[in-house]
Amino acid sequence: MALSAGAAHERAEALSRPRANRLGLWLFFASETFLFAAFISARFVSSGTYKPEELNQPLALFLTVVLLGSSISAYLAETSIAHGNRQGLIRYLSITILLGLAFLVGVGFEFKEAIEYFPPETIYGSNFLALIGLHGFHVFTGVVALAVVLRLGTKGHFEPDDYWGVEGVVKYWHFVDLAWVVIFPTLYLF
Amino acid sequence: MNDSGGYKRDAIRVGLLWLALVVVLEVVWFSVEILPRQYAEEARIIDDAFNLLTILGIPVFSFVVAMLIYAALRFRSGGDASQDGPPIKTSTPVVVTWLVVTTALAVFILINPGLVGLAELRANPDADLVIEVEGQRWQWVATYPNGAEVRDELVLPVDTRIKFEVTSVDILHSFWVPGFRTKIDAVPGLTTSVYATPTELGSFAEDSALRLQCAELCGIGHARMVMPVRVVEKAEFQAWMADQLTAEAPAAEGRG
Amino acid sequence: MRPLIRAVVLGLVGYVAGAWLTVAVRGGSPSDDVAVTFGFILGLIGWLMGIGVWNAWAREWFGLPAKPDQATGWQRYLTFNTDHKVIGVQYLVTFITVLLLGGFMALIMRWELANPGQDFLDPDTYNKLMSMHGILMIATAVAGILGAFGNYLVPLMIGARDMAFPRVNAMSFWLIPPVAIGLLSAPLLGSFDSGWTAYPPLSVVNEGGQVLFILAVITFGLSSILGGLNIVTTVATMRAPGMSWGRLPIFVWAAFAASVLSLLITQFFAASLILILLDRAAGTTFFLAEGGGDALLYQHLFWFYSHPAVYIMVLPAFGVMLEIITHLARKPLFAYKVVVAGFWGIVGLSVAVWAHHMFTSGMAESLHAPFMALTEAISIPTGLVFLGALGTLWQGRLQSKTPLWLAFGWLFNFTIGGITGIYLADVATDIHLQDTYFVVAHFHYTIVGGTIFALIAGSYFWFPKITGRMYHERLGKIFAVWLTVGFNLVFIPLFWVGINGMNRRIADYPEFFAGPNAFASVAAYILGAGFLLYAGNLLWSARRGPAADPNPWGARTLEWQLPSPPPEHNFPLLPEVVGHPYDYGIPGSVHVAPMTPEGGEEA
Amino acid sequence: MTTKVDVQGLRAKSRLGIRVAVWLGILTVIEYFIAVEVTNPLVWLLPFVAAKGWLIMRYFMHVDALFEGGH
Repeated sequence: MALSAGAAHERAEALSRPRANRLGLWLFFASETFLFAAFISARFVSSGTYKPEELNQPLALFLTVVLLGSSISAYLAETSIAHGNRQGLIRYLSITILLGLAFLVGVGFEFKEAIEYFPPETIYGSNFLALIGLHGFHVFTGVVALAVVLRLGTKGHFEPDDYWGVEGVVKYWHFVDLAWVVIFPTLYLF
Repeated sequence: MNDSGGYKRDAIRVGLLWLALVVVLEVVWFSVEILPRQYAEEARIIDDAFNLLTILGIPVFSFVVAMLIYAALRFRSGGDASQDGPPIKTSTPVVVTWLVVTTALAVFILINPGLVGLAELRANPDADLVIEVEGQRWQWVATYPNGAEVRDELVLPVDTRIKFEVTSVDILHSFWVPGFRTKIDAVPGLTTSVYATPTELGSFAEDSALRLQCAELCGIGHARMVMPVRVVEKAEFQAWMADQLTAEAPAAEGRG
Repeated sequence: MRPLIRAVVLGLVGYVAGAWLTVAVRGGSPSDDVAVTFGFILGLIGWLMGIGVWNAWAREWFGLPAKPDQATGWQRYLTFNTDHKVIGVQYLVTFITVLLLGGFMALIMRWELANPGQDFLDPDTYNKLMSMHGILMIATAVAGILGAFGNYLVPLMIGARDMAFPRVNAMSFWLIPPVAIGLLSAPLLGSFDSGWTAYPPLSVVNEGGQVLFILAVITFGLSSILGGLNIVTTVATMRAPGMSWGRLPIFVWAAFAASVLSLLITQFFAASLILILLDRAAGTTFFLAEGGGDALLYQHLFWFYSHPAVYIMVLPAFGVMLEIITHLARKPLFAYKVVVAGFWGIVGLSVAVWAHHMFTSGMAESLHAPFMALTEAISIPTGLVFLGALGTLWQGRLQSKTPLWLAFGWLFNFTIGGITGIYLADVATDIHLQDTYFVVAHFHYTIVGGTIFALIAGSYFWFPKITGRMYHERLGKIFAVWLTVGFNLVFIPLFWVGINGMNRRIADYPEFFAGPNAFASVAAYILGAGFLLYAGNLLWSARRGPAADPNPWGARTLEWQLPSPPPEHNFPLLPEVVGHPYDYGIPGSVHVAPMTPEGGEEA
Repeated sequence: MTTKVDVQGLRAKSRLGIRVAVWLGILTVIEYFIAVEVTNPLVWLLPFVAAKGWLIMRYFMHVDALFEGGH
């Protein structure tokens, strides 16, 4: 080993940095999965596969499509900056944020409706509202993070070989979508 | 001391130490009475399990203690920190033996007292007497088959298989009579059950193990959420139960 | 000092703003559950931003350059410092303080329990004090070793310059003071009296201090998750060249395994407490029978975290103790790979044993036998740890030092803790023993006798590395004996009272139990007094002790090859690992290639 | 400041992403109709959840990059 401290360490760290970032983020997702798992299992433990008649399944399908659409635009944003297309990054991030907001508005509407049909004083209502709320909170934080990254992007941050900020936030957004993939049938289809 | 002769000598000595400890502790265990008096058939099942686990636990405990005593006395280095011990990295026979013994022990206790005890406790779902017990902050209310509601003393007939149907009106409580060794939580919205077959006469006044004690933290009155228990002859019990009904009637009117 | 003052001010401003806004929007009182919740959340954000998250981190989110804190000397410890060694010391000092505080509460409880009848604590105050003692000690056991030694040692032992995410690391420490403030200020809102387990419905209907408990513990969980995430990533990606998985020091394995567990399951504790918070503040009915809720649901969610949490506490303790035993017995760690397999066996089984806490809860009887079997099975991997410890001591050249004396005490205690655990895994005996002092004695043997002993032993063993000075050996040994004997004198009688019918969490008990309780109380005061010796020795030695050799134990692992205390960024040169860390007695074996700067040119 | 845009790579990757999204949409619609038509759909829905989850993790979240070094 004839490398001096600074050089060798920095080289080693530069190599391991993206790996560390990715692993750290995935571990965070693993942890979050357990949080969702706790809420989802609470729903099945308390209510079995009970499904009330009043569920607004078409609205939920619409929300699913909106979130799915936002996932593809998030994907396109990341792909754009990876290939050097800043305009694409900005355009698709903006679309993602708009779709995210649309989803939140839809969830807000659903929340208002749900409180009437299955109020929190019933066990199904408790589970339904808590799970929707938990997921909605994640969507909200995702929108905030996307907005931060969008602003940085418009100010000229991120390059094709250095866009961890975009990658991280977009992964988080996909994770929120992934959570919905499970929550959608858990709440609306069973 | 590094040669195999030293190894064998150490092994024999620690083995003898172990044996001595086991003998002493088992003798002590069999000669002292640690468990409270048994007032019910269920207590016998649970105490048998307790005894068996202790009898098996003593050799395990003694092995660790023998190793520690021996190591402290025998392997202490007089030399400085640069003097190393023999480089024994592992030993397959030792590891395998250890695994086999610990697994065998785990399987053994799972079967007996584990599953055997469980089967004995659940052997008989029938009961000669059903008493409903309701926990509330901070007292117990027992309802007897004749409708008598009792709060000040739980009177039970001897040699009768009794089923307690337990519930709670507010928060969690737990039904526990140490002399019977039986315990079940009182859960709001749920009726849980537990059986006891009293085998000996006695009362709280004589032995504090005969008390219905709340065992689940329930706030200010938790420690004193106690109902005295009295085990009486069957005939006496019938008379007492009938008395409760007549005693209660005027009191209920007065309250209403 | 300035960042700390800023943090306190912003924290208070955040709290008041949150509570006030809530009242402005929905009415109600500023001390009701909803207002306290939003106050706490904004206060927490204010605190974090004030202490340094804004300067060192959040500025980057807005395209501004970060301004990390430049404090040096002792003031580093009061700032958002990202050096893992600083964070390790912050954790160590914080949690030893919390340990002493929790211990002091235990002494007050033992005073009340010395005689039957009510002496000076009314039952309500007693329950609240007991709950506070419980949660403070649980926090110490969960985060003490992992926070202090996990942070301090893991990067050193694997040859890294810092943790993978230094700022996340600093944040996971600075989440701890709000936890302590939240818990200790709960008495302002009536405190919490439902134990550290916070079983509903009691925890839904009791006083408002319970909300602070919930928020503080969720914050603590966040800290644990971030800490665990950091350790896992660091070990996975930042090992020095040659530091293969098969050459990891055993403490690194232990911290890694515990961190994986903590990272995943802590969310269940957070979830169960969030549901209680919703029941209290949002009118849901998860645990209230009136709306169809189920109190047992909480117990399932809670124990799914809280039983494995025991292993989050004790796995790092295994690591600390095996390090100490191996270095001070001067022999290779016996059956290293088997011990590591034991760790993972524990991790795997630990998530499948939770319902043994619920044999008397009224849950479905069909669950009893499987959970009994799985719980008893976990004794097998745990036994492998004992195999490693005893096998290493066997024929060693034991260096008679304080940490090793404590290791002996630890092995003794943990054996008792383990064997008495079997009685609680067995359904028949557990029906009688559940919720009695037998349980209290058992878990003190595992958590104090297991984890806290390791925290204390580790604080002696790595004391020369952390401070550069040596503690007083004879006083250390006196304390080791004092602690071990005192501890056993307190808790052995409690097994007896538990078996004979004294239930736990009570301020008063039948006359029958007076003798052993008086004995335990006197012993508790003797034990408590011993900690003066401990604190005195370490505090005095940290300032006035003789300068320590960089490697006073002649140990082989990486941290001992550096000066004491290690310089910033730890390694002047990238270390190269060429052999196993524990090959004592093997001629010519080396763990790390010599780290001399010969030939090391500035590139 | 401006870097060269890799138009071809971008187009190929974008097309892949859109194809995946279309598949996700199709799966969602089928899933929905099964749920509406079948009385106890639990078992039927699980494969859809798994398939959608896998598509998102594989193509959107690049889970395999976790096991490679570098970018």
